Amino acid sequence: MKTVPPTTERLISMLHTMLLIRAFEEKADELFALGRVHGTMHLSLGQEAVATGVCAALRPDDYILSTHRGHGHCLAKGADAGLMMAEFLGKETGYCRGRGGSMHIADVSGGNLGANGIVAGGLPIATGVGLSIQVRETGQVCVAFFGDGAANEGAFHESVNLASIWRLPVVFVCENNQYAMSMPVRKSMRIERISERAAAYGIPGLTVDGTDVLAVYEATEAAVALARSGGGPTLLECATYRYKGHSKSDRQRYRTRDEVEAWRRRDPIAQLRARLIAGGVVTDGAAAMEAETRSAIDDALRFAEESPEPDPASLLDGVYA
Amino acid sequence: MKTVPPTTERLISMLHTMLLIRAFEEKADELFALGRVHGTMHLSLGQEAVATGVCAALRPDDYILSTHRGHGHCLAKGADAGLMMAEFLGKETGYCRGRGGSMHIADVSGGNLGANGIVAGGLPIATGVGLSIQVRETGQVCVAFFGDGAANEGAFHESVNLASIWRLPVVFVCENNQYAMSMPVRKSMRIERISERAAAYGIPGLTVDGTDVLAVYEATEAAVALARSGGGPTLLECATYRYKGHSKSDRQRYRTRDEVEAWRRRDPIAQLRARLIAGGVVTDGAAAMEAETRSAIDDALRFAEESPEPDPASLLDGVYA
Amino acid sequence: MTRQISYAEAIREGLREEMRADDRVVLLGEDIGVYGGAFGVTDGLLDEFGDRRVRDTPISEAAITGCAIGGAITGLRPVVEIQFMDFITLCMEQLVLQAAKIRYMFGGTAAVPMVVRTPGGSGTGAAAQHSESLEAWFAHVPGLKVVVPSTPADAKGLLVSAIRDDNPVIFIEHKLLYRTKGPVPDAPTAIPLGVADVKREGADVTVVATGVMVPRALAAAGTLAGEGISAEVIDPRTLRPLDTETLVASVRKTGRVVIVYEAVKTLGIGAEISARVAESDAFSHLTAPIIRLGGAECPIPYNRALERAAVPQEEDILAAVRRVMAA
Amino acid sequence: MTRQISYAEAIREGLREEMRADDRVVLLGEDIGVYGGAFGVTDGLLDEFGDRRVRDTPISEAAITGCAIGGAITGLRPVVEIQFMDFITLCMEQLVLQAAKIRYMFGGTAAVPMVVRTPGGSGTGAAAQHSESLEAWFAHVPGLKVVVPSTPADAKGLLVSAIRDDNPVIFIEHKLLYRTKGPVPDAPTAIPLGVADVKREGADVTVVATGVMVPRALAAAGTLAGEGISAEVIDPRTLRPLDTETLVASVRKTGRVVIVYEAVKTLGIGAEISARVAESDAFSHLTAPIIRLGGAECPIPYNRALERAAVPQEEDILAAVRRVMAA
Ligand SMILES: Cc1ncc(C[n+]2csc(CCOP(=O)(O)OP(=O)(O)O)c2C)c(N)n1
Ligand SMILES: Cc1ncc(C[n+]2csc(CCOP(=O)(O)OP(=O)(O)O)c2C)c(N)n1
Ligand SMILES: [Mg+2]
Ligand SMILES: [Mg+2]
Repeated sequence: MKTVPPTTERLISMLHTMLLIRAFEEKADELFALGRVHGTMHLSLGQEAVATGVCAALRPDDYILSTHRGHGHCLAKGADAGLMMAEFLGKETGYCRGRGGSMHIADVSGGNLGANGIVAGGLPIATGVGLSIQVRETGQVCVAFFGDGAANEGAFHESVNLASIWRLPVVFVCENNQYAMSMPVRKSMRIERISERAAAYGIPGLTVDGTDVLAVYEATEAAVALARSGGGPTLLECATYRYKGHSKSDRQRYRTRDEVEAWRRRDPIAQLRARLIAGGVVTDGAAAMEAETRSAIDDALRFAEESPEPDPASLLDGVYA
Repeated sequence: MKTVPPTTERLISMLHTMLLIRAFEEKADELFALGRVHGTMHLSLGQEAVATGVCAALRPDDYILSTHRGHGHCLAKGADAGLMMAEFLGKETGYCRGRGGSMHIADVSGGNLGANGIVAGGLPIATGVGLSIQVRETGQVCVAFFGDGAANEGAFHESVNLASIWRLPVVFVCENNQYAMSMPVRKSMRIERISERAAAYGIPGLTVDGTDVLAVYEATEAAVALARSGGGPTLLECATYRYKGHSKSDRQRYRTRDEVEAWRRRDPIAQLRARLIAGGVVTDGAAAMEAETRSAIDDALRFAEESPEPDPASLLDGVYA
Repeated sequence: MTRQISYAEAIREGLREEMRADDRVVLLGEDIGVYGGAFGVTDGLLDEFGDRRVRDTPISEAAITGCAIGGAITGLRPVVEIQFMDFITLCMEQLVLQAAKIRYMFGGTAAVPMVVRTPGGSGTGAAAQHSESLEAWFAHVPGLKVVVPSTPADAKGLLVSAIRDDNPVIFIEHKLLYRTKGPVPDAPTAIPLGVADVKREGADVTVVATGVMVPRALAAAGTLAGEGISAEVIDPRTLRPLDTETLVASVRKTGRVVIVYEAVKTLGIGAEISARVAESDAFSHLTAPIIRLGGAECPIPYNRALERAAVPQEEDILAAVRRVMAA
Repeated sequence: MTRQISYAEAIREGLREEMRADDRVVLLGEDIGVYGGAFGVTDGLLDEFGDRRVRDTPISEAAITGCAIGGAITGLRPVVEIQFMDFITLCMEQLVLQAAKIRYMFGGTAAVPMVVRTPGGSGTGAAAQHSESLEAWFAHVPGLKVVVPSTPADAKGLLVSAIRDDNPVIFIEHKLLYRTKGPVPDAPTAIPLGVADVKREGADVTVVATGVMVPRALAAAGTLAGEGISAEVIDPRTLRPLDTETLVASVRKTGRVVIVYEAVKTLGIGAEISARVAESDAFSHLTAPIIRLGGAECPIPYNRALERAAVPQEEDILAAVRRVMAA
């Protein structure tokens, strides 16, 4: 597949996106620790390069289907951090009027057709988005994010096969962060790489270093070009890692500190930052950019905090169109 | 995989089994045409070599999970034709007391855990039979039959993966008869052979000529040996063809007479018969054997016809244990 | 002007007219193309609309359902055929956790205009895995609409409304009704969802029936008339939303009610109708207990006589009505 | 002798005792091993019984369910954990078309002794796809048994009976009850399935409540006693089979009934209970309409206040009882 190296502007904006995701999730983590969040949440800290590299290769009018670990996808697709934070805190001003929360944030007008509380639940839906693009002939593309654990759901199999036989413009992006909750990927399937499953559907499959945002971007760029040109779906596996527990109740008995440390040494943000510093593209070590993203998240939180709660009288709003 | 050539006795018994299946289903077809059968049925005429070759490689205490097209599997596993015919006609003396009918014939004590009205519905169950064998350490094996269309169900994916990671003693036998009702296999998946899907689970997969009962027998023999020795599952694809329509309502618009004729020229029974005649094993062209199987089916029908209908007062029998 | 056409033809007409009028309408399903559908409902639509809009799918019910959802939230109006209602058990996650909830979870920012057509019911000797009547499951789910037509005219008129509706609609057809004929208007006529239909007026007892039980209830009402019992037969037609007011008004008038449905009696739609009557002001007008006639508490057996015994028949309706009249 | 232990501990004890007593009992589920289960229920069982009997599975709910079925018909007694009840929507085909029907379809020649444990309900901020209350679906299915325990003692005693039962049992736990404590006998005590429990005796009104609504109903009953209203609180505990006689007997005595459940009101278990009362001889003893308090007709929202408003709370029960007393 042909690949186009990203421009310097793109590299800078990708660093910015990754910093913004990290700032958002560190704040979310902090709010949770303070007991200010109802329910649970799933953080993608450590996986920023996947959401960022993939979405950087998309057009604004392209679609994504996200997962329960979707904050990064949402921000990378261009969502407003304030509306996200408001949803995270269940406010009326949030993307879903506080009805969805962390696990269901959707920015439909921005092309994010929603996080999903159901593992692999977005994959069948992605085939329909692809069908719609194909029938309406709009030249858009749909990216379906899912995890390594999702690759063992029947929905994965049925969806990739359907997209393959109809050559739907869908890119299946597997974020292999090595675990499905406590289940190590090596115990949940007897293959080396999840991308090997592409052969079962007669579509291209490849695995890239999901901590290297450029590798993710270039692989996505090629897969998107193929999909847009009518070449059908690609299964793109991004090898990555989640720094935090699966969710808040996780004692992480299933992995070692050393393993976590080893992956942290390959931090996606540090990698791109180093590269840009080496290339003389950023001078202050992107300190200004990092400060800017943190204050953007502070503003987002302020907006969310000052926003009203939904009116209980509106409980039944939006059940039906 | 090592293979053991079948003995002459086994070859003769396989011919007998195939003739018995054909006689049973031709009689079933005839009864249906006469309007003597309630509901629908699915005939495996043309596919006799798969059921026969596979079951010939099994021990009496091994298990099979059958499909909606299961008459052949049932007879090949050693079921009584009379009890089958009685079930086919909904009689109290049938294998399922007339509650199941053609689509649900089960001979549990004989190791046939049932035909299944749900495409791929038996595959998840097969993993549990494998688990039970593994936990109880009985050295049995479970064969799960399914069709080409079933290979696109999520249940196929989840089940083969589960059997693979736990190395369950299950042999997945795909009867690729080229169509799922009206859907040609080449349109329902973008791969040459369904057995290619084995690689997605890290298990052996192979495709054999499903009209050659010896090829089926030897491949199954090897897969069963692997499963019994703790080597886990195999995906065995048998290329075959159904001579009749999918079910009774089928106008067969999706295929040509020529195609049907071409496959009929490779008739599995004719192939084995020719081989045995050439080898001087059978002299009269197996005419006596054929006559014997036909009269066995006549006896089975007589038994069924003379059997009583279930008593409507027994409607609720067997809902709960 | 009306003509006599079959229930299956009426559904096909509804599909054809909506597809001609709106190219966002696409069909998805197993064997709906060349084969024309397991019950022939979509026969000829592939020829007229082509394989871009009439899609034969692999046997992947969950993906087909999700495919309709994805199409619906991005500009299509998909109509899915699930070959037998039993197989909808494979679509529950996509239908109930996704289709039914997306609009609400997303704060009203998306709509899911799709229809799932599927044939339910017993009586064809298809046995336990091809004879389900699961409409009550869907009527329990906010976000879904559930339609159960009993005549060709209702089938066409309600299908047209279902396709034009911006919400996911489960449209439940009946195998035994496909060949039944009835008058259907020539001109396209949409019948609104959520409105019950009084199929026969009466004064002494209200018989609420759905699906294939409607013709059985009407036949029974005819017989009862001969006995001087005037039965009012009402078909809710839509189970969610359920037109409670029409049902309650009838009970207020008659003081007696018999609810007839094919699904398993326990927690079938009759349970909800009974409960709504019992909590309504019609309660004080009741002169007899509320009687439900539902399917037996067992899977559908294969044997013809057992199969018949498993669901209400005309004679059961007659007996039940005579019982409430005697109370 | 009894001790105070939590609902989660009681379930774990039941599992442990049955696994020690019968090596055919095996556990299957996602993250039930090292992780100890999403709610910690199976914590420690992997250490005691090893990974041959305590199986962490991939995320493949349909296969896990079928795996239990296959094990059950060939000599095991599997207990499956479905991490959240919502995900059981992925198991419907295996549970309803296979597990529930196999014995009947096979003419009684097979048995399917298995249990599916799963936590239902809202109140934890888990939103629409992790807060379902779908017990009514299963209570509609012949061949299944459905258990909904509300106390630690019931949870343990009913689980033990469910594991020993030769039929597929859906065992519905509640997230909000896991940490609640209550007295549980030291000695293994099985509580028979299909028997309702009068949690509090009363004379004026019958309050039928299930799951997490039982403690809310008992709290309300306490408050009502102060107002001179004597409420009898009954927990059916098993929804299929449903102990109709105990419920009807109470209504015969009180003449008033309020049914409280968390699931969506329409076609929730309250519909069936109401209908059974209305068709019983207790009908003639009713002095007020039958009142149901169920969940709102919407998916469970994330926001805390909305989530609370979506299901019955103690104050709603108080209001409903006062209403029927006034009728
Ligand atoms: C159908 C379904 N099964 C189980 C769960 C519970 N659950 C939520 S996330 C998760 C792990 C998913 O693993 P993976 O797909 O690798 O995504 P990750 O969490 O690693 O990002 C599980 C088991 C669920 N939400 N949906
Ligand atoms: C889940 C499910 N979907 C659809 C059907 C209807 N149906 C019965 S058999 C069949 C075709 C199955 O094709 P295949 O698996 O190749 O088996 P074959 O009929 O060719 O033997 C279909 C669509 C069904 N019984 N179950
Ligand atoms: Mg993962
Ligand atoms: Mg086939």
